[in-house]
Amino acid sequence: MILQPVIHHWRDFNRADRLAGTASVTMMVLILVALLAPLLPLDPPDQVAAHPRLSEPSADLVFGSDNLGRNMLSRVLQGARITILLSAIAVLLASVAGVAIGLIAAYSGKALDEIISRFSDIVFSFPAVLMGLLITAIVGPGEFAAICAIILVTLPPIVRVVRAAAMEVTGTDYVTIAWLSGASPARLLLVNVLPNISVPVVTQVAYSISIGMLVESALSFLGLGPQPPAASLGSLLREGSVYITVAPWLVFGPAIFLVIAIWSTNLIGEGLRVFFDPVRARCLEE
Amino acid sequence: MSQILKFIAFRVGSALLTLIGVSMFIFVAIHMLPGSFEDVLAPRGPEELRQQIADKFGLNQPLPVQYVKWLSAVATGDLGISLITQDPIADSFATRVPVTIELAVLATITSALIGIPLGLWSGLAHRRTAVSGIARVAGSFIMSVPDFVIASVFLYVFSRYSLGLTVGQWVPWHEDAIGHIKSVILPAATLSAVGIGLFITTTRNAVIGVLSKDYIMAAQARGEEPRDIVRGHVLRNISNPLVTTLSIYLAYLIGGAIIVEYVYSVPGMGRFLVQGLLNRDYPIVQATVLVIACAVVLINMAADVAYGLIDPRLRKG
Amino acid sequence: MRDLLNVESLTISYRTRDHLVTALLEVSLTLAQGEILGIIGESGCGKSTFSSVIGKLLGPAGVVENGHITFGGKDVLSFSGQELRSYRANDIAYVFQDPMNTLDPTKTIGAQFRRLISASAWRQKAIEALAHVGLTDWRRVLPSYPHQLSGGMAQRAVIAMALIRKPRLLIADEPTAALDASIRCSVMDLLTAWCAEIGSAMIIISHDIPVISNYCDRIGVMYAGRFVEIAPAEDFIVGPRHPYAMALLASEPGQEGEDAVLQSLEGSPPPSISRAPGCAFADRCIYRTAPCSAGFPPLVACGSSKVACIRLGDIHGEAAS
Amino acid sequence: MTTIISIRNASVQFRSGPPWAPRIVNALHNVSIDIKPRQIVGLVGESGSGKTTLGRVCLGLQELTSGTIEFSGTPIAKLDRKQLKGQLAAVLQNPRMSLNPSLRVAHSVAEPLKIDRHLSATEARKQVDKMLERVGLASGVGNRFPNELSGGQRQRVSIARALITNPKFILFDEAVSALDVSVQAQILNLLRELQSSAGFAALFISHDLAATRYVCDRVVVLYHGGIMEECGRRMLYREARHPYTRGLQAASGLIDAAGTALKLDDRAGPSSGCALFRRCPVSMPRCETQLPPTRTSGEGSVFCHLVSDAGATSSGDGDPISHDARGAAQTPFRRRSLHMPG
Repeated sequence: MILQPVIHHWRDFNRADRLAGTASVTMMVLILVALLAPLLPLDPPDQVAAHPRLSEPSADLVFGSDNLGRNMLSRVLQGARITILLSAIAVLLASVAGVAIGLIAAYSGKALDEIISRFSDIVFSFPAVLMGLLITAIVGPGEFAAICAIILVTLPPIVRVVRAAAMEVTGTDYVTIAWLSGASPARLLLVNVLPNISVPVVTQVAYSISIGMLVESALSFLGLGPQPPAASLGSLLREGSVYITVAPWLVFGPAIFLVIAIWSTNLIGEGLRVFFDPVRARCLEE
Repeated sequence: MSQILKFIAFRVGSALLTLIGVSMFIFVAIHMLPGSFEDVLAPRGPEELRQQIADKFGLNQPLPVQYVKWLSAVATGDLGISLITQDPIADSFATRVPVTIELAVLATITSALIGIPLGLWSGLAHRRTAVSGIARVAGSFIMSVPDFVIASVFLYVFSRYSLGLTVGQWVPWHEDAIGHIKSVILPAATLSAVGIGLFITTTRNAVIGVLSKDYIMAAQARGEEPRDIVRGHVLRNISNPLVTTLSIYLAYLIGGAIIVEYVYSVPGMGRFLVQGLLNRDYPIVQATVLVIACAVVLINMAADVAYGLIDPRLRKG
Repeated sequence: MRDLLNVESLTISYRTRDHLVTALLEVSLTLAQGEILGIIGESGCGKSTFSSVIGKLLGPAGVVENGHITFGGKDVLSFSGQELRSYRANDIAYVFQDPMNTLDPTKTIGAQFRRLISASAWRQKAIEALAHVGLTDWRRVLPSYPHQLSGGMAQRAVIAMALIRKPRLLIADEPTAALDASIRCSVMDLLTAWCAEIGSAMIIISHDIPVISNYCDRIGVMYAGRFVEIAPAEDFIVGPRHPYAMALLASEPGQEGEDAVLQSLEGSPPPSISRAPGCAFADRCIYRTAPCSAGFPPLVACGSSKVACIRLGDIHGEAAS
Repeated sequence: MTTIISIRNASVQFRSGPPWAPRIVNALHNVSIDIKPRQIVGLVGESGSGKTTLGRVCLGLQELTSGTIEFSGTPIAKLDRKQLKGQLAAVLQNPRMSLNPSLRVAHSVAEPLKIDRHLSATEARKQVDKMLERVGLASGVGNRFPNELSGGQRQRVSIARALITNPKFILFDEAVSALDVSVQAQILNLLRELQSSAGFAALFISHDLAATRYVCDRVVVLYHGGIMEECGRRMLYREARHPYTRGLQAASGLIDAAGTALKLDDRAGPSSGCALFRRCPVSMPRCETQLPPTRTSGEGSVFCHLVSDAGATSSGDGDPISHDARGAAQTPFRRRSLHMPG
């Protein structure tokens, strides 16, 4: 019953862009499977010698087994859980911070706005992986470094989007009128501005999650993400690449999962953008 | 004319300000790194030795003084010396920067030449759902595959079935020209793949955006040929989003090609940085990050200037 | 006079995500050579759809469900490719509402003129055309980008571009809406004078009743996708016949006396056009009777006008006969 | 009688352009206006005339470069916004952007009430419902979102929100221009009706002279930041005295355009002298160099050399230029000759 409106909105969304609709369902399934993996009838991801070493994929062993005979499917699901959770937590933190900073930049006077914009320009000047490397160098490899890196990489674009959208909304008549009737800054921002910038923010957050997964897996691939025995999708790819010529499934299993997750998130982001802001383009050939 | 010059001067000044901020950011970050220079060079050395090292690198001076000294040294081209090898870092850059630039240029040309026409074609044919849909799916798919996954696939395919390309080894140009080409193709192709996805998607979206504008309808209403409309109105007006994409992609290539250089053992800037980090060779990290970040700031500045040249409405401060 | 344009029972809809939205319903109209037709109506009544279908410019979502358009004896809706382009280039021309959006922002006015005239003498011709619309300062206008001109100057440049190829029909969709009131008349004067000089017919679409009534030979009133009245301008401004046209004129401020109250028309125009039988205006009409909702009222001749109202005789008494 | 809003010699300058070449634009130049209780003053001008700036000045949204503005006898600059709340309200141009799209209508209307007086939810809702009914909206409208309403309904909601705290002064900035003609008349009539019952003072800004004269007691005509003419509404039902006002009257079809239409000239006005000089159909050489003096009579003030000259010789009823044109019959939307000479 609670799902009724959700399904209703999803139908509209799916009708507008079937690809994005499918992607959202796929992503839902991936998240559920990854989160519920411990409840599924699978070998534990850390059970060594559960199967012969480096077995090829088969009907029982969909992604094969690794060099220690662990079930790759269990490991991929565990890795996916880490990757998805880490980027979700980081992007959540980045969104909260980004919305707050962006709103302050848009609402405050010129000086503070200039400082915030300049600062996000500076942070934005560091390519994502480079920023990740710097962070891991400072705080040491691990989950915390991955989260910090994702936050620093995704924060500047969120701040920019929030600032631009909030500037536009603060210029509207209803904000002027609310100001005129004596509303406090908090009331102005929370009641009149925030609800009306949600569309660009949600779209940007969707993209940020895909960037987050990308950054996390890249760091793990370099061995700077979560440390063994924990293994995210990137770490699995790193381990697998050693055996790439003899057991390519060690790479392909996590790679397929990772690519589908990132792709779905990107499609959802694009779908949201087009859904809320459809353009009617003309056709040149008639 | 003078308006354009002033606009460019304004952009350059603004970039310089950002550069100063970037250098401070790096300086502070490096000083936050765990383990001091003394710990790296003489972990259990006697106190005098540690003192000597501190004096040599000026570590006893207040931070602002150190910062100014570092910056003025950088300004004269002195990037410091490696802690481990004691070689001037500038000398290592002389061999490594050209490698990264070569890859960046190759990848940019390939991906732009493939991605932009495909995106243009798919955007213009947006009503023919099959063509357009395939291009859209392909673009977003390629864009979503991380570079190290592409690299792994290439590694697997090209080492398993020896297809004549060198895998995981870099052959410098002056040693063996043909061998160089063979070793350059895979890293360049990996980097291009990312760019192709990016260019297809942004070009397609930009074209669809421009086609919804009234001036396109006005051009149609004047009976202009579709070819002329594309050449005269569409290309110019999609240039700005393309410049944005190009600048993001170049920034990725200059600084973010780290993983591709790592996977294919390419002796470029990215690998240099990773090695420096693993060895805790902080002067190398500091210099590499500075050079990369400066390059990115300059790329963004060039993009800002290009926006103004393309769209006269943006020629303001 | 020979007919230039002939529109016959035209029905047009737009495709949306899940259904068709009607924009024009069984619209018929003829336009003589050199005639100036004004079309008034409120937003959503279909007047912009009507203007764009004449150039076959409906866009990908537009669907012609029924009807014909003939221009100079040729079937416009069957045009395609080169034939369509040469019709648009040589026979008709458009002036749209907002000059800033219809000019390419990245090209100077001179460059945009140059795309229209291939001849080497383009500059001379452009200067002449600009002079025609009162833009004598071509040294400033030609090298300017659209955003460097005022709205009035940009719209006059657009008019010059539209008329430079001497079209046989000019379609002006809200040509004065983006202009200041004090230059509206001057711009319309220039536009109509130039059209008269080259013998071009004109369709002016506007919600600005003073503009329409000043410059048109004939006036068509649209409501909910149809013409409800088409009348010679002289007759129309003195006494419109259709209840909607009467109410529209009465609610326009400007003609009321010093202490009079404006006759306001209750309700608002229908948000979407319904194909249900009956007069679309019936629910706002003070003359409504039961038969009004029975069938579509056809456009019938009433003096020199054509009016779509079954109660015409009762409303205007013997004047209708 | 005290004035609600009194503006004296107000000037506003804007700096624009890039930082290396600032351009100074005079948005308002030496403007004085009084708005008395229960009076609606119209402000007519075209884009760039400074009318929106003047509106923002009245609401305290724009600071003056020089001059003073007083609200009920106190300079606005010295008033705390907290003290003013509930006394000032505004109905602004675009009905689409004047209501918060994420709030239900009743919520939007109640917002000033909640801030101003701390009423209970039910009490506030009761007042809101009463007010919505008063502006002619059905009771169910309060529970809807703005995007479910038509343009006219949205503007009624805006008016309800402005009236809910029973303010002394309301600004209407192009409040009817985005509406369809038939709906515009409804809103204009509603405005007149509400004004006579609620008794607020108002500034009605519009580019449409015909609509303005219909609802206003007095009308101020602005051109390029300066006042051209200020007169009672009666004057606008005849031929006004200032050439610019008459040009606007002609453009709205209120009077015959022959000899009154403004000229088309894209050059800027002279640096000293009358801003209208290049566009004025009756300009004299003197207009280029000398600022016209103020000529005030019972009918209001006019800033024009011609009127002031005529007034000096025959200080009669002060309508010296158009005496021959005034006799013409008032036919609605008179037609003019289609083709220009030459």
